[in-house]
Amino acid sequence: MFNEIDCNMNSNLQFSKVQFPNEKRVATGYAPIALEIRRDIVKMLTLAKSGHTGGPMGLADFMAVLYFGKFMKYSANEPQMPDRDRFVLSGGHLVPVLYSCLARAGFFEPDELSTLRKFGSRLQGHPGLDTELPGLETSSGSLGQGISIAVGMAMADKLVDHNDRKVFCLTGDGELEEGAVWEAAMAAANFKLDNLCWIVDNNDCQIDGRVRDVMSIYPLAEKFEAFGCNVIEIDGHNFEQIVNALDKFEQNNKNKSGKPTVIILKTFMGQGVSFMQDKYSWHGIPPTEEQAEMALQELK
Amino acid sequence: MFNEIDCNMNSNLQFSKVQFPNEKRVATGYAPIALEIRRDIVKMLTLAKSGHTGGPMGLADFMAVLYFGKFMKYSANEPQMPDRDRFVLSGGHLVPVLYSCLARAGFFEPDELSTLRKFGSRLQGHPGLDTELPGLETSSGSLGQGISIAVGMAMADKLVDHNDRKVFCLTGDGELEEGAVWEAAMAAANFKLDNLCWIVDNNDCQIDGRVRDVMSIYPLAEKFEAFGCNVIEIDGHNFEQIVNALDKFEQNNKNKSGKPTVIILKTFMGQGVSFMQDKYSWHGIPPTEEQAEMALQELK
Amino acid sequence: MKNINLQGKKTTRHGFGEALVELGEKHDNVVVFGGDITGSVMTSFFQKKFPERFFSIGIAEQNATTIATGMALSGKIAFFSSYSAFAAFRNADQLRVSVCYNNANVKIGGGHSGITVGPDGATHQSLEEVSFLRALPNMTVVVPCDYNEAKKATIAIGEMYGPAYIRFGRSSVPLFTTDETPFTLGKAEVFREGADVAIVACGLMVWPALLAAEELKKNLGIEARVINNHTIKPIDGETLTKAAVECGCIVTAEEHQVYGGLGSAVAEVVVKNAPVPMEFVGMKDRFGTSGEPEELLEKFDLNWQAIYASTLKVIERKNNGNCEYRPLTDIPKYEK
Amino acid sequence: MKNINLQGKKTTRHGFGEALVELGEKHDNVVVFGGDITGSVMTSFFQKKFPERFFSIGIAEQNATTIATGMALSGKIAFFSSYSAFAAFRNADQLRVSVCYNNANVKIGGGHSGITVGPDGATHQSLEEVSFLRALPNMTVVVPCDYNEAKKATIAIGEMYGPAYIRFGRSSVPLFTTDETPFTLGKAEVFREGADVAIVACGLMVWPALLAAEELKKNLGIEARVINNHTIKPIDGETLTKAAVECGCIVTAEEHQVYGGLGSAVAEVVVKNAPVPMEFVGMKDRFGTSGEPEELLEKFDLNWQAIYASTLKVIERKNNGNCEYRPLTDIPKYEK
Ligand SMILES: Cc1ncc(C[n+]2csc(CCOP(=O)(O)OP(=O)(O)O)c2C)c(N)n1
Ligand SMILES: Cc1ncc(C[n+]2csc(CCOP(=O)(O)OP(=O)(O)O)c2C)c(N)n1
Ligand SMILES: [Mg+2]
Ligand SMILES: [Mg+2]
Repeated sequence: MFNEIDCNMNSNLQFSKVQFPNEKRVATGYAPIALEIRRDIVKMLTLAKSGHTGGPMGLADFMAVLYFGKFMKYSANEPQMPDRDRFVLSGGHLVPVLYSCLARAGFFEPDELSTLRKFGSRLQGHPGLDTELPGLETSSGSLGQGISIAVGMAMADKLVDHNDRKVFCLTGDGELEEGAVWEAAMAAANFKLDNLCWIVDNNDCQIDGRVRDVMSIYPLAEKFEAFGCNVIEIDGHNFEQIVNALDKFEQNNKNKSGKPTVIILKTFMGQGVSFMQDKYSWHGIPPTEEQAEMALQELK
Repeated sequence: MFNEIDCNMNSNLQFSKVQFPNEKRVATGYAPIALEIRRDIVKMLTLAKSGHTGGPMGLADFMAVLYFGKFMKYSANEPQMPDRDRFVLSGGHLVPVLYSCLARAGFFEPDELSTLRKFGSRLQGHPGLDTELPGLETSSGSLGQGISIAVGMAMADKLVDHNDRKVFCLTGDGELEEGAVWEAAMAAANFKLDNLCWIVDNNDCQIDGRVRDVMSIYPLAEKFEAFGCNVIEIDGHNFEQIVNALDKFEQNNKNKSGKPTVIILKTFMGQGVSFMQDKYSWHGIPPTEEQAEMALQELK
Repeated sequence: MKNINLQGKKTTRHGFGEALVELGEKHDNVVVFGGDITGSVMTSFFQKKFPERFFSIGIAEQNATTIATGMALSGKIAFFSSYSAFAAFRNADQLRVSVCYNNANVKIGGGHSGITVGPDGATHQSLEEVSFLRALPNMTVVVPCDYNEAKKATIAIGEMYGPAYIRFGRSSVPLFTTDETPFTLGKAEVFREGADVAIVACGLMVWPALLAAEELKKNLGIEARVINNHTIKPIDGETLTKAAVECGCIVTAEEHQVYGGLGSAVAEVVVKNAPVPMEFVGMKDRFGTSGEPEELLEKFDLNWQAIYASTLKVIERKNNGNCEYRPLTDIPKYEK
Repeated sequence: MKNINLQGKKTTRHGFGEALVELGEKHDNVVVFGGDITGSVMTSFFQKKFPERFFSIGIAEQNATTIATGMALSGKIAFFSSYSAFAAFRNADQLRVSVCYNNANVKIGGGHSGITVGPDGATHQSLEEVSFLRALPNMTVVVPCDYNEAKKATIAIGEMYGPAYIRFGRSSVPLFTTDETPFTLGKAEVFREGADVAIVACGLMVWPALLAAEELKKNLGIEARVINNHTIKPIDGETLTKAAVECGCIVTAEEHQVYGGLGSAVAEVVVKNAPVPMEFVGMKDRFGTSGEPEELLEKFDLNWQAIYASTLKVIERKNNGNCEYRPLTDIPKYEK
């Protein structure tokens, strides 16, 4: 059990107990949820002393809408609910933001977030299905694989089981340098997977620098369009735009548009904390305790 | 030596001795050369009793211009000539058309074409550099790798050795389903490889059927454009269009356009023989002796 | 040899293709993915029968493997098949992370495997894949010996839970097992009793192993135990240890590199349990080349004669215990 | 132990990164390709010094490997480095066909290898790649034991012709060899003399092998020969055969699955030349998990204590010759 794991808890880094079960969704508005997620990320990473801070911070706003809006059907009480929608995290290193959402949605207690990356934890550095963490749909961590898993799930739903389930999948932008991603795009379009919503975290950062410098993926919308996808480009920190984009996906899906939806989220790495914002150096490091304190000051 | 290989030579399937060394290039016009190449392919495959007939037949016209026009610098007398241009065959199964060109260009005696796919032959079923066949630049056979090798060569020329060599690379169209190919495209554009000429054999055929049915790659020009390439679409059986396209590539290269050139060749699989034309069933089978006779009747 | 008689020749891929149809009939959650060579690997049989459960992914082995994973995570039994050179290399990372780490119910059919794919040449002659597949946790690896066994093995991996790889070939090979021949995943079968030497073989090398045993008996009165080791992972340590103890020496035979395949798996068991001299019949750390299957098997010493010679060598070592260093790849390289 | 003293700790990746710079200074045809983690694998040193010979390919291991091949076919010595989980899996097909079949002068640096990558977890803990790399014809595989050896090994593979793989790690490990310690590719080095048991180790398991040997001596008077087997392919059959004959039993130790890696390569040599009992210290056919390096090494029995226990087991087997079947993976699975 996780409470046997030595978590070296500093009182500042304790996790709030607040959860946002189904009935509370939306009602609270997204901002406080996104804030809670960002606070979780800072605390988790600080306690873990290793891992990826910047990407998850940039995704808090989108994930708040996805997990706590009306768009994704799931049940924290019945994680394997047969008609649930599914979320596949293709960029496995971004998983802290997912763990926070799962905890806040009631899949497990927020306290467990303190075990991130520790021996024996269900919160692996990159998600592992072998931990049987409730709410987790697949392992990932080798970039460019999760999106094909999502394509396979969407095909199962649409072409074999003929149900109404939806599949959401998140990839990074550096991740789009992997050729496998374009195989997935080609297949998604050819199989007319209008039940697939592919979100690209376009923070223009990867480990070695700006995506445009390391190996440019631009122009991006044009690529996805040429590969047969429906592209929506939005500000990934604007709740209204996020809601509208997910609404459009729902329309595409309901109308059987025959095209997968790609939402290009313009985000900033490290969004929410001034000294992290838009800094690719924050891709793969945790905050120190002092940095955490400063960050949590800003995140109020 | 190849003449110890049992080639089971049928008199109809003997190879002419004609070669087209440097000084004879162009002078003869391309049609007789393309015809000779097609005759070679039919004979080689018939003798080999296995292998790929359709793709190579469709490429005879283009390869006649590439190897026997003014576009590619090479010397059959000095295959390793340091300032030669290079041809990389990414779709290794298409190699019969290359073997014919090499023989007709004087890299080896046309008689050796009779050894295709036989034990001990330098003419492997898929090209193998270990045979030390003169004129061959790399092994290939696993689809989607040669184009990255070509990118590497073009980078060596342009970015390290700073010379004027050009690299030509041929991929199939089914081959474009491999994600690795799009990694190559992305890199070719980012490194501004205007010394790279990528030819796509767009016969819309692959093993299981039409490319548009097996896993559609269309729209194609749009994809390459979105990946930052200069695209030229032409009729792959029209010598004038081929010459013009290669001229355009030369211009792009000379003007340092900063973009790789992609020539999409619209071809027919099996072109030149009525009963093979545009039939994907000819992708991977050899003609019987009777079919060879019929084919050679047409190829006159 | 009880129940083991030559009944002609047939391809193992036929067994694979037919078994998929049987599986499809029995289990409505079987789905199959094609990689553009569906006729060659005979997934086309399934496609014809169950078009709504067959999906053409094109030439994209990575994607086919990971899409299959997504299907498996949706409750399907997902088969992907292509040439083993590509169905177990191009997708190696996908097999490791998505399939095996997820312990997903994905089955890979590796066709046109080994040197006997013939004239296509080295690029297509997959002789290495068993090495890494058996290193992957959760993976089951089966190399059936003939048409009938390929059929049984395909059904067996379809009906077990978890990742599995089955290897089969292009050319016709002797058919010598029957519906009655026992087959259990993970259980090596003694096809011929004997206690002078054990020949442990898999795939198309089982038949030449039996031939070599007959010749040894006829010419020299040597009784060779012949073990059909179809499942390379999990390896049947009990049967192999018993063979080592009772026979005192072992020859392995496989259509795969001598490094990392069946021979290597058997060596691991042997030194751990009952160290005895071994000889390895397999590809000697080199790439193949174009040629006819029979011709290549002969040139690369993958036939009964090579097994026969190796048994004599290993028996002599058992008797004399000589301990000089002889590399695995000591058979002279062939001349072109 | 002559010349072998602990001089603190340092990472092997440091040795790799620094050696690349040395190679770049000596040979103007050395080029290096980055896969977006150039700081981690320390190709950034080379990039800084020789920006015109460094190329960032992004997150595209297939492309980096094949571009390196094109460079190699243009006369360059082409290094590509990334995490070994991706630099030797995502590109497996490219390594087989483009690099090895071409016998191209391409070098792969596999960083952050093994369980000691730590908290990143199983996906990043590459424990399988040696299995297939050593099955590839023309490939050289080196697993250096410390910073100094990583440096020497990198220079050695840079200066030999042909495909090579070097494996190194993320965390600091004991530094105990010096400039004087002999290093030759393909030659296993005896780091400690002894004839009661041979411990054959590679990578970060060489140091615990030496510790185990000291403990054996101190507690029980057992003299263990410790062999640093840095080159796994080509394997040094002579040194290993000599060890088998003279010591009569062997323990292998590696930060890799027990199937297919160093242990397997040694077992192949042993049964072929001088069959003796062996025990395998390595990852027991399972995926890793998040945790601190030291913690994981302990939990998965990859430390001197595990080596010590295995030597006692193997010596007992040498003396008693018991031959019951014990699977390679008999150490109980850990409890979460
Ligand atoms: C196949 C593969 N190659 C390399 C890595 C190492 N890696 C982890 S995250 C990352 C950068 C990803 O960039 P991006 O997708 O933009 O994510 P961000 O940096 O924005 O979080 C890399 C190279 C990996 N996990 N998988
Ligand atoms: C990686 C890989 N996967 C599969 C194959 C098997 N294969 C050989 S040719 C071919 C079809 C190629 O189609 P295309 O590129 O259009 O060539 P064409 O049929 O037009 O000659 C396939 C699937 C291969 N050689 N390499
Ligand atoms: Mg990014
Ligand atoms: Mg085609």
